[in-house]
Amino acid sequence: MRLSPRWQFPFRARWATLLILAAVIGTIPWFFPSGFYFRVAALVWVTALAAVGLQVLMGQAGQVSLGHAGFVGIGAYAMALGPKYLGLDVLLCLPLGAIVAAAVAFVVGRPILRLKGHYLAVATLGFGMLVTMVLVSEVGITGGPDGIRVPRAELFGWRIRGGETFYWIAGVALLVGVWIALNLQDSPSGRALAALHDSEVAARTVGIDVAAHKLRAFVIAAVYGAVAGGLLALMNGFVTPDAAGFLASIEYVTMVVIGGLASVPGAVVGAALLVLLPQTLTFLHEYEQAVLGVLIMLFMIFLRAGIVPGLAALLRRKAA
Amino acid sequence: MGLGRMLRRGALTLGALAAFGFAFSALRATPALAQQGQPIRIGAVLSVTGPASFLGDPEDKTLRLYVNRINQAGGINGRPIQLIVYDDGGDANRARTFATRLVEDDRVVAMVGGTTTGTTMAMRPVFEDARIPFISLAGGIEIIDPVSPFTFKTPHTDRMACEKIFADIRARGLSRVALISGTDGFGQSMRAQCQRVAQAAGITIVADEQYGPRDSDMTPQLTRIRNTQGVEAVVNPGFGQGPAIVTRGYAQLGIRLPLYQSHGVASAQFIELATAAAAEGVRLPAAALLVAEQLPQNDPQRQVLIDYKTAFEREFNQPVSTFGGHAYDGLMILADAIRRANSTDGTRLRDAIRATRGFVGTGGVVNMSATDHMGLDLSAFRMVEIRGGRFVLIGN
Amino acid sequence: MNAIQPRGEVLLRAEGIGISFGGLRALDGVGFAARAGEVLAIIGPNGAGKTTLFNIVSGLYRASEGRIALDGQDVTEAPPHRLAARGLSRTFQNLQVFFRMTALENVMAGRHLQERSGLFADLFRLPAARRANATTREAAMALLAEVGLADKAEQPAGSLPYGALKRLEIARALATDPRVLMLDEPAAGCNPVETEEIDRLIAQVAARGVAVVLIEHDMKLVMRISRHVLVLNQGRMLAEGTPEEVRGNPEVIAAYLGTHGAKEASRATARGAHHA
Amino acid sequence: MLAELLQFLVSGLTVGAVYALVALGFTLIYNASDVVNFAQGEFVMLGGMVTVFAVAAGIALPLAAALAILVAVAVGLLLHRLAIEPARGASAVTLIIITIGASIFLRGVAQIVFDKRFHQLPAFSGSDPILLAGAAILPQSFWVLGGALLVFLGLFVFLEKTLLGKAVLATAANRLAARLVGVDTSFVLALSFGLSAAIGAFAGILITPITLTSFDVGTLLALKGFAAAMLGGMGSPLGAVVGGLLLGVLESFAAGTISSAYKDAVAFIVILAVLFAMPQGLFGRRSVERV
Repeated sequence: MRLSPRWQFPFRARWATLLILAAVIGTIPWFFPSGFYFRVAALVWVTALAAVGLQVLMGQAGQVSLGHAGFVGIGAYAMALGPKYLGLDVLLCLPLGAIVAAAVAFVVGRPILRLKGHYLAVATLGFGMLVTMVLVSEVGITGGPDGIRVPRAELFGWRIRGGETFYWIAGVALLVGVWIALNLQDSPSGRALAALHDSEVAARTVGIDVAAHKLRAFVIAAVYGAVAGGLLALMNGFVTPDAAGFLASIEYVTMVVIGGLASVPGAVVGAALLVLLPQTLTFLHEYEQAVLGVLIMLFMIFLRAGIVPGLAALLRRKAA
Repeated sequence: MGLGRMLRRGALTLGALAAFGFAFSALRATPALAQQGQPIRIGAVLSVTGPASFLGDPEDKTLRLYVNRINQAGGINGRPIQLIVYDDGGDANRARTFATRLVEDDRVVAMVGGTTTGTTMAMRPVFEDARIPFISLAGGIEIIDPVSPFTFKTPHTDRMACEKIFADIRARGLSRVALISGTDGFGQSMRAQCQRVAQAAGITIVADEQYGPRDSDMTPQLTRIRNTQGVEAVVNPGFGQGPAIVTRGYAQLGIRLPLYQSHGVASAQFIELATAAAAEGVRLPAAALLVAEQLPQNDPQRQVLIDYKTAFEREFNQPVSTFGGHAYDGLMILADAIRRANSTDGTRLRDAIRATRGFVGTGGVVNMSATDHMGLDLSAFRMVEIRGGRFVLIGN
Repeated sequence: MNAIQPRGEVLLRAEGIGISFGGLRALDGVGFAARAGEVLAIIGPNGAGKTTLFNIVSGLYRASEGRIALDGQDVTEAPPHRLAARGLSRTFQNLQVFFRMTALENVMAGRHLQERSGLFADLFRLPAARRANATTREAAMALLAEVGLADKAEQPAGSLPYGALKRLEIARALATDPRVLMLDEPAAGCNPVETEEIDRLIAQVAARGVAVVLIEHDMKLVMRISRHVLVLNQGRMLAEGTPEEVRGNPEVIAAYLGTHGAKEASRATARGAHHA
Repeated sequence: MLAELLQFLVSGLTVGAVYALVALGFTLIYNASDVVNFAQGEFVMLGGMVTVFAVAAGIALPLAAALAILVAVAVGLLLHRLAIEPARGASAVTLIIITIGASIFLRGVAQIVFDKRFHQLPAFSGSDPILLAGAAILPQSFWVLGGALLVFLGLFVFLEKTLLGKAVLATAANRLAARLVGVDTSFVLALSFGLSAAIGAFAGILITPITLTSFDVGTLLALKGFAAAMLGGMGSPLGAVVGGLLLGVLESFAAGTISSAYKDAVAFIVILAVLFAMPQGLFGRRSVERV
């Protein structure tokens, strides 16, 4: 197996990334011809937030998850169920969903993370399916496959609605999420994750509690997923079990890998690509799926390490 | 750690995000034109692919076919229709995005679509906020009950299907029913409605089994039902290939109790998939489309149904389903309303749709009002039985 | 080596270690004691069980018999990261470098136990995390300098030559501030100049009071720096003693000559003799 | 009671045989390349759909089936040649995403070339159930079970008794070593793609008379086959077979005795329990970490 070097973020490059991301979030609305673009862009930021969480788990800690959408679903349904059954304010349910997801990840992660590679993949897949199954089958509580309404949020009497508002909320959330993921990458905990990613044996012999650190990464990823799911639910005013489904999980994995497993901004680029492609390919009508499949294959064949590290390598070669 | 390296990294990230920006500008491809005699833009978000493609595909085909026909006949009030169809793949989140696109970017005057109850409910707030009429093609009763000002639907509700089936079971002097439902939206929604109306209809539900929409064998569930004491009839809420496999399994196990399917299988294709032998004697409530030729000559729906059926089958060389019929009804109700309102203003169009009276569609005769955004009653449902590989209308 | 030099306290003691793999007796009744400030060499032909012994002592495998004490406390069941926290560190025969990281980051990862910043501080880049980064970087640079890799600090580990990786692993092991350092063939595949450097490095570390346990095939190196030698053959202890005692042991010579290690052994003995 | 259990067992074994065949396809490709081929389910789809359309075009069933297998093999080989081979040397996860892309692509093409409707095939030898100790069994179930058995035996003979098969096994055991002793590992990989496609298509043909088919049947089968392969132990052909059958039987018994809504959950919980006890699956190679 060929190893790609870890995408490092020394101090200045880290801030450069954040600055560029902030600049993009801050300026592209000037070019939006209609409110729809706010919606799509907000969707990109929210999806990217979930993908960044998965990057922490898969890219930094090297642990596969085919059940990431399960946590997105937990976060999303918290927004619907909290107000309905606990009478909570919907905004309060955003942190609540994150806490529930973290707790679930903590409990589930302990046994699951003892597995490795494909076995871990199938275990996380099973977890995701369990979440979906509960959401689908408990019709009386969750509304079943047809989904459930999420109340609109109010902040000091101001109703949070409209594509533009959510664009800014999602954009800021993503910025904070990327900032945290970059912080982690360049920190003692992040180095421990990178270490166990490369060699668990060596990591253990330098004193890294591998099981505990994997669990931390799993919980962090779950919180990212749940917050993204909560925002998504708030944006849509509605949730269905699709949000937690297997296909959604596969999509998150594809985003992270296509953008570049080793790179935090890669997850953002991957998410942008997979959210925007279906929107740009609509003119192809029935050929859309086939073209999407071909594009995914081409990206992976020509930029094996992912878009961001792959282009970085190309630039480096040009420069040299 | 040189400055050069940092700049390279920066340039790279910038490049990636610029590509992202380009993708955005590519979205602007649809120009917003506003000229004399301009086309009337009608949107549709359908589940053409994905788990509900069984419903979405004929809806898509029907809309395209009839928009062409209307345009060839000179359009509505001299203006052609421009149909914009997006495929949500059955995903509510994607449907919501496309709905926003129709409203904000394509500036449609109305929407006919929403294949499943889930996608419909996810899209409804978009059209309500924009005050644009939205005619859904999904069955769930919550779409129109309670009524939202701009949301309509053409299919019968699943509650009506349950009531129709239960009435037929009672008419046979039976009352103890086993449910076997798909875990898809259609199956779960109808299962819940059946449970809700059972008591009022004098029905006791004694078994409640489920199967995944993609499952390939339902004999374990059916074995369980067979072994449940006192079951007198079996009802199968579901759509797609699931009910066909249930019907086959039913025959395989030699269960002799009456089997009821739902309106979710109302297509000749169901008989083909379930095989005529296994489907013999199966009853289901369905729109009259399935038995068009058997309707009496004086039935108001007869001509409409035969015309639609002939047109669809000639064009696509596959049997009609009532789902395509829902799309036909939605499009025609809308066209009629635009004609009457002579306007594409959302509120006036909504009022015109609400004023629909005596519209003869494939689903029945539609009489809308401010409190009824569907306009169908139980008489629009016909009870049919499969005999000798054909749907046969049985006396109501 | 001065025979009358007072001996250091026993830091690591293994007694009666035994393990089987699928019916094959890989180790049987093996024991040793590593003392502060001394180098203990474990030698033996290929397949003698040296690396297995290392894996058991460092907690990667669980022995079926025997006891291990670190600093007088029983650690037989302790997992590797606990052992590391108690001051035991090791390197690997087949490199276990963190290949995706730079050389510097490899050593920084080795400072894990010395870093005092919580997950929360790490996520939000609180002052504690920033301080930890700075001190770790400083300490890691010093260690890289010590093994002669300061100029390679920013290079990805994957691009370093074999000899450099060997030294990088030693630097990483040292980063944990070990009291017992276990080196599995540190000089394998290294050229004479590099071997010399490693030789010097080991002596330096031992001089600080660290107990060094060494598996090595290079007899010249073994004879030169070890205070005590343990010879394993087919999972059993064949001989034990000072380098001189072991070298003269006829059983050892027979074992070496009689097995795959024959060539190496004769070469080593010849070289050793020449050196002495 | 006995009749009931027998009914569940046969139902489970029939479905399980298909999972086993899909899992076997996974195993072959995995052994040759470490790639989990998520397009494996699409081979099953191709087998069923091509046969259906060929039969509808008036071709006799055996010929149509042969044609379907040929088409699937061609697609499998093309997939290897055009998508896997150009990315040789890329990491396993990159290759897996390529197969996910391939699966989306194949489904997208299938819905254009064929259509989006469900299709059926007549059962090979009638659909009158055979009564066995009170259980009603479809004759097609015997076709599926017999066909699966045939594949397992054929594969066993191929792997154990032929030189080519031994090359495949050698590649699975140690790719580098196999290359050193002169095995053309790239050819072995192409072979395993072709063989997997053939097995998948064969499964698709056998099962279509029972389960029906459509352009998107592959996704769920791939998922179940993957779970079955993991349960049995990735890389072990015997494990794939046992894992598949076990998964099918588990689902069937769970649906018949515990809860039909949560039957997949029950199956997954059992898989998880097995993996916690045996992290390499039932027949996976138990490796001691070598350091």
